[in-house]
Amino acid sequence: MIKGMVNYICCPENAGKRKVIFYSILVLVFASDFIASRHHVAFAWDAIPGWSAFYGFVSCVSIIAVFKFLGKVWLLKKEDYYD
Amino acid sequence: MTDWFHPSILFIAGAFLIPFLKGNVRKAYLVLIPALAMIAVFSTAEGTYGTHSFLGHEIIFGKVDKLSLVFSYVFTLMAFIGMVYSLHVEDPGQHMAAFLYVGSSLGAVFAGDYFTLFIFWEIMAFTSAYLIFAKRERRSIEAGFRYLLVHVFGGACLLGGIILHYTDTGSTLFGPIEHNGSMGFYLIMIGFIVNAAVPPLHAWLPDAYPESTVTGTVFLSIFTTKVALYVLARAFPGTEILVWFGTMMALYGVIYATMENDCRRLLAYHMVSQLGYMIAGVGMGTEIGLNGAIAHAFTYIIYKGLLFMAAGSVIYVTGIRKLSEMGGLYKTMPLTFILYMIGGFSISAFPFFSGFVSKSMVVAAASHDHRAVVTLLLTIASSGTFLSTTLKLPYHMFFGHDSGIKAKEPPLNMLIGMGIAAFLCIAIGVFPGPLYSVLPYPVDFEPYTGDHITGSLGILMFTALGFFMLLKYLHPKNLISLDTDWSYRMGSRVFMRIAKGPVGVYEGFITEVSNTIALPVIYSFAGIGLWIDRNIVDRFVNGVANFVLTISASVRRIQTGFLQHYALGMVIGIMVIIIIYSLVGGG
Amino acid sequence: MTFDIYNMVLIMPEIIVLSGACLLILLDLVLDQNQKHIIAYLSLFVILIAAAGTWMFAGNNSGEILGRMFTIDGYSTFFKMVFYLSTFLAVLLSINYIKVEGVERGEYYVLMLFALSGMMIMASGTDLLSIYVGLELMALSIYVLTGFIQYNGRSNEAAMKYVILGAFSSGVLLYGISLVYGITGTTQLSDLSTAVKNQGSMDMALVLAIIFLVAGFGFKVAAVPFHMWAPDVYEGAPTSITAFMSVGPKAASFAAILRVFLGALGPVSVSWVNLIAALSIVTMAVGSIVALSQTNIKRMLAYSSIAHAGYALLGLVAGGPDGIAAVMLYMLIYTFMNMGIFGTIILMRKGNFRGENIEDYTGLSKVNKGTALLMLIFLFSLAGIPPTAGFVGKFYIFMALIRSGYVPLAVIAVIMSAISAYFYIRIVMLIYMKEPTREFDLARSPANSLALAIAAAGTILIGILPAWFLDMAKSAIFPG
Amino acid sequence: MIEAVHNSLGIPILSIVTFLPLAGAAVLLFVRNAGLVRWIALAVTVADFIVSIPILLNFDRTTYHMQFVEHYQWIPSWNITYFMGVDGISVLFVFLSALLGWICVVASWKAIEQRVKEFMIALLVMQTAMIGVFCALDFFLFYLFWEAMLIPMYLIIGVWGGKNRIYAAFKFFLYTLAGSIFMLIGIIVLYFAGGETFDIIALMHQKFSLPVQLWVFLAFFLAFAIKVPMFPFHTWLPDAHVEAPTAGSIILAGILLKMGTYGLLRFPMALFPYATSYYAIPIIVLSVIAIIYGGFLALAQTDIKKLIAYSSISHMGFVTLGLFVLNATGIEGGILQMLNHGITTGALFLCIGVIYERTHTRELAAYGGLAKAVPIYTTFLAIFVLSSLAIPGTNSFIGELLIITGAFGFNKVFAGLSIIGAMLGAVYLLGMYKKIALGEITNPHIREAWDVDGREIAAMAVLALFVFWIGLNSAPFLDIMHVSVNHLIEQMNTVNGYYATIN
Repeated sequence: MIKGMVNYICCPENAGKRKVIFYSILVLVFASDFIASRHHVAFAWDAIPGWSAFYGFVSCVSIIAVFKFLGKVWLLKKEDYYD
Repeated sequence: MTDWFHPSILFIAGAFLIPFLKGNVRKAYLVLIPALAMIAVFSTAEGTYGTHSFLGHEIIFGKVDKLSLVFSYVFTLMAFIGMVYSLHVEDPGQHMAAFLYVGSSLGAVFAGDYFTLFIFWEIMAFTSAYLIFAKRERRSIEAGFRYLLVHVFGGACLLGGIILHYTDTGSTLFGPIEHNGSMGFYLIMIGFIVNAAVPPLHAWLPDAYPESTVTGTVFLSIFTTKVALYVLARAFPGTEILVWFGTMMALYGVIYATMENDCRRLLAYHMVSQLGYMIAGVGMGTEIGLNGAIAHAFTYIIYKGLLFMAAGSVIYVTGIRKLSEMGGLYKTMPLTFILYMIGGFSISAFPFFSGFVSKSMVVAAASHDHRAVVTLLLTIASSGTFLSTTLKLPYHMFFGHDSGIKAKEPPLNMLIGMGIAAFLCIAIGVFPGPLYSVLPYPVDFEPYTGDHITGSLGILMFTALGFFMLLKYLHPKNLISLDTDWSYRMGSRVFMRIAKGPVGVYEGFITEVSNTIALPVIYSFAGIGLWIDRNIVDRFVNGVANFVLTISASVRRIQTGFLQHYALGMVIGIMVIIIIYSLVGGG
Repeated sequence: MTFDIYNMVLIMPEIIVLSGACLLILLDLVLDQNQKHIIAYLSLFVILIAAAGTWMFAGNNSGEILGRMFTIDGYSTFFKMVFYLSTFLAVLLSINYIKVEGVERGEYYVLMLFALSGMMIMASGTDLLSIYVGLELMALSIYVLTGFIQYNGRSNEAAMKYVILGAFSSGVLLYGISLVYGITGTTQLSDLSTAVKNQGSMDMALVLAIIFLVAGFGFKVAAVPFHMWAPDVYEGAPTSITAFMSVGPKAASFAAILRVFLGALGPVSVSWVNLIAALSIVTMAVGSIVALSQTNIKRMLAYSSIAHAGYALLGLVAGGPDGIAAVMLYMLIYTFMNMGIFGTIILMRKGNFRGENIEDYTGLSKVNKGTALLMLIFLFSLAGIPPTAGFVGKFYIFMALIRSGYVPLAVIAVIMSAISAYFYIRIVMLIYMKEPTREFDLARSPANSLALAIAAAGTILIGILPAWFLDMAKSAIFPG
Repeated sequence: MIEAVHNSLGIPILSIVTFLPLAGAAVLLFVRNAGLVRWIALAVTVADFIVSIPILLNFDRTTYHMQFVEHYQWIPSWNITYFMGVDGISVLFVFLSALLGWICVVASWKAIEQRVKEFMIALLVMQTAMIGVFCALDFFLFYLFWEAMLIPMYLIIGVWGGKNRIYAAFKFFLYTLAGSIFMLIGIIVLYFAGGETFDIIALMHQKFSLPVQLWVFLAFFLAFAIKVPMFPFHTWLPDAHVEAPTAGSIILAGILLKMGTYGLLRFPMALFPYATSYYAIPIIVLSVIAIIYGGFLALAQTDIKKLIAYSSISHMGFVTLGLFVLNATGIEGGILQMLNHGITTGALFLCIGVIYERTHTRELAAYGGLAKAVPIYTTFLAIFVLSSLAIPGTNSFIGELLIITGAFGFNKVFAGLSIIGAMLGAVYLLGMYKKIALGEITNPHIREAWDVDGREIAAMAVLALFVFWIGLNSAPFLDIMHVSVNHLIEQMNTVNGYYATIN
């Protein structure tokens, strides 16, 4: 039964549905951040609605950028490097 | 030891029974012992037990307080799960090593003085090394050997530190060390953070753990580093530098993790990253910080175990460890997939998963003391965690391009082991109360507030957005990443090359000295020493001997065999004597 | 001077030996060639009788008799025992050996007895002249014995050298004696000591006399620089005689030296002790060092005996009761171990194989465990490694030295003994650690085995339980 | 003049344990069959071991006085007596010698094919001399045993050794002799300085004048330092070790080296406390040099035996370091470490000998993958290697810990340096183990090597037992020496106080 479920969710045909669901979740989260009660604010940006969404996106992109860069210029090597 | 029973005894003594048991009896035994241990620790009251006097010092086997109890709970728990997961393994050696490893970790956790701690500390190092050797492949033996050397080094530092500390303070009791900038302070800290895998001393971890056996890795991922965290929390709470170590680790780990191709190496780097949170929490030293660190350790052990188990079972089934060669497994291994994802959501702190209730505590701790930078960096790290563990790895493992590998679900015991862990992940995530209640300090922290949830969801979901947008850049390549283990790996390599011959020593030394450490230097020293032995000490002694012999040969020639010479000799002798006497006046 | 029959009884041992010798000459005329060994056994018998006699009078001190030229005291008794022992062993070793050498003639043993009597007179003499007579009697017979293998060039050459140099040294000695007489008007030792006491120490003539005495006696004990005859003579002489002269005459000369220097010249010891010290150092040094490069074992042992003479001289330097007793004990021990080692060398001499090269012993232990073990014992004893007698001897010498405060001398001595250890254990190495290169065919004979047994027993026994011998020596010292 | 010394057993047990092997050797003289010789030798040594156990059991830990004393006249006119007795320090080594005795026989069971009889005789004579050295309380007696050891050891190395054996034998003999002759002079000087007695106990209560102290100390030190061997007198050791047969190496490492340190402790330190503190610093410097130097050299070795030999130099450096920091912790650590090194290194040489019988090579390069071929053997090897690098739970850990602690009490710098030595130990020992035991089998000999047989297992198991026993519960062993060590220290302090007053 789990198997069936997983397959249902993951099979390529439902790619479209998945997209829809995904984006709607994004919107939902973004929106809810406006109404969520800030019961305490440690830093200025905590007050900005949607800050987390923005910051999350930025950090994701920046991480990818950083590791791509480092990997290219320095860190990534063929796997027989040590022997 | 009247009113408590040291769980280590169960494991350490129990280990030696294993080789004599076979089949199902052994299986039953393997899960029975951890179960008993769990009962033992859960029924233990706080206090100090098992005090002995040894070499005039007091040694304490059982320093039981909230801090040590939390760790003992989760250790025994995971020992149980791990044992279930590895029931199918037929190699008694591994089980013994695992038992000894668990036992010594518990011993270290309950140790009330430095000597006891050190002893268990070293046993851990060697038993865990065995789990790596147990793979019995050249790679794993090399890696295990590097692992061992690093830990022996750490142990030596620790011992030196302990002795210095003892000579400074006259006490071997294990407790917070006041930072008086003494040598002992730093040596002990180095000894600890080697095991806590703090960069640049962390490389042994991603180097060695992936080389262990599927089941071995699970155990390895649990104990060594967490014991290190425990001792840090005990000895160095509120040490500012740890905050920055921790934060750096958190980022360092994720960046490498995102780069990785070997799935277990990827998870190993995540250990570094997650440990970063905890160490940062310990470094802050505030009640919430320590609580957070420990809570995170608790949840972390479980979900990291789960992740390793899941990834391990994939490797176990397919025999493949590289993401670049996997893909499309969700069809054949849906259960494993689900279980992995539970672990993944936990580690990336989705609400209602265990990671959420602990990680947010650490971040909150940071914001409580208004550490803006730390907070931001840790947030980036958590986004990276989600990116690599929960998105990248499963995507390429279970989806991505279908590699068409014929796979099936792993054996039942593995699934059960993972199931228990997964259940706990969710349970703790939904009902954090019990966890909070066992923490050392009272908790006035409520994870499930609106802004927490929306905040973390925002981070996570938009990370996901970024991931899917940049997906085409994230195809795993069949590459490995350099890390600080490079230095000693190359070092040993250079050492091997130099060992070829004296000539090799020289030019190898000249060419490679820049990028090598200790060994070649030592080796050339040794050569010098040998030279001194042979050419100075020996040559001196032999020289004296030869000198005497040459004298002998030359004096011998006086014996001409001619009578008159002899007579002459006698006469001269008498003459000389007379002359001398007449000079010194007979006195 | 009154003639007293009791004195005749006292000197009975000497008389027995001499008359025994004379009788044996006559007996030799009636015996035919294949019965010569009878003379050997008879001479052994004579020695035993004399020993019994000496033993009878042991302990009672005659004082100076026969015109104060002669005395029977514990000291002489002890040394006579050493002489009996060495002669006895030498005869045992000779019986088979001279047969092998093909010189089995009666007078051989007779001459040994004469030499013995000469030594006895030296030990008992209390007058420079009586000592000199004894010394010449001993020396002359040994000259003959050295050249006893008349067809052998080396033997004759050795005898020649020995005779001429010996004559020369006797001349020196005699000259010294006459100087002494000229200065003090006496040659009687106790008078002499009183005389030199009044003389005061530093009179150049007296010093000159002492130097000549030292040279004369030094020759007999082969002290450097009067040692040069020793290697050639030791090598040339029949091995049994080499063995004999390396212990008996040496002991006799030391007996005389101690009496003369510590007894008579004791009061003026300042004038000679440094000289003896210097001599002993060079003697030890030359002996130990030159021995290193020898290839012929008899030559090597010659140098080794030179070195041992050096150690014994140290006892003379130390002086005092301990010094005397140390030398006495040393001579006894040296007799055992040196006789032993020569006994094993004689075993090698068979047919026309000489077996005098050190290399000839290579791998002996593979073939003859027993003989190898004996050599091991004797060599380590000569090197002075406990638990053998050689160690006890050296130990006592060092004790005496340090008691009289000559620590630096003792240090030099131990260094030399360490050097000398090398060439002894080198032979052990050849015997035990190399593969044999040739067949071993040892000239075993009951007599020889008996001699070796006695020597080994003595070497081990004194090494482990020296107390009895030590007390003998201590109780036997003359009032010096 | 002898303080109240007692013998809790009626029988002269020390003489028995000392001379039983000698009697055995005498018996062997008349045995022809090699196999029989082996069994007799084994029986004798085991019997000796068994006899030595009651000594340990009946030892009274509450007193520093000599025990099981035997005291007879020997050479009255030199005031020399046959004086045997053990205190908390020497009793351990009597036991150790008796233990290693039969292990040596086992080790040479197959290794010695030719001249078995002579070998066993030499071995037994050796054991008598060694035990005698530890029991002797009269200097003459002591020196007798001390020097008598040279003869059998010279033969053991020179006759049954490797291809360069003769050079090694000479080197061993002459080095050791050169040292001990000066000690002989020192002994005699003491005899006169201390009122004409060789009685060690009596001499310990003498107060010697400064020049005597300083000079005689040097004489003794030279003798013992060569035996230990301390840098720079150590070069005879590698040669001797490499060339000697297994049993020889075990004796050398297990007991002979201990005699050096035992001598240092029993004579110079107890007799000349002033000179001891006077020379302490230079000696400690030498020790630290030895620790690090030996470690470095061990790293450079490609021959397993040489490697262990150099490691012994390093470990003995620890011992001398512990002794000369002159505090109870250090000295007790030093003594315990002597015992440990005897057991562990003896065991390591046993292991090497065992595998050498199979593979006929000692080159590290020729090894690899033993763990696959001979698992039991490899397990034992692992145990002893770990013990040798002082892993907690093994005997050496306690010893080195005490030593380093004592050293820190004395001077941080030296202590720190010695820790470096300990780390070096980890590198070369683990490296050796890795090369030998792990990896792939390269050498055909190893593939067809048979695992350890019963006798060898027995020997190794006993040693392993002690490794863990001392490692996990060293209290009994420390208790034995405790009182004696304290007595030694207060003796030193009182005497030093005395000199402080007169200076």
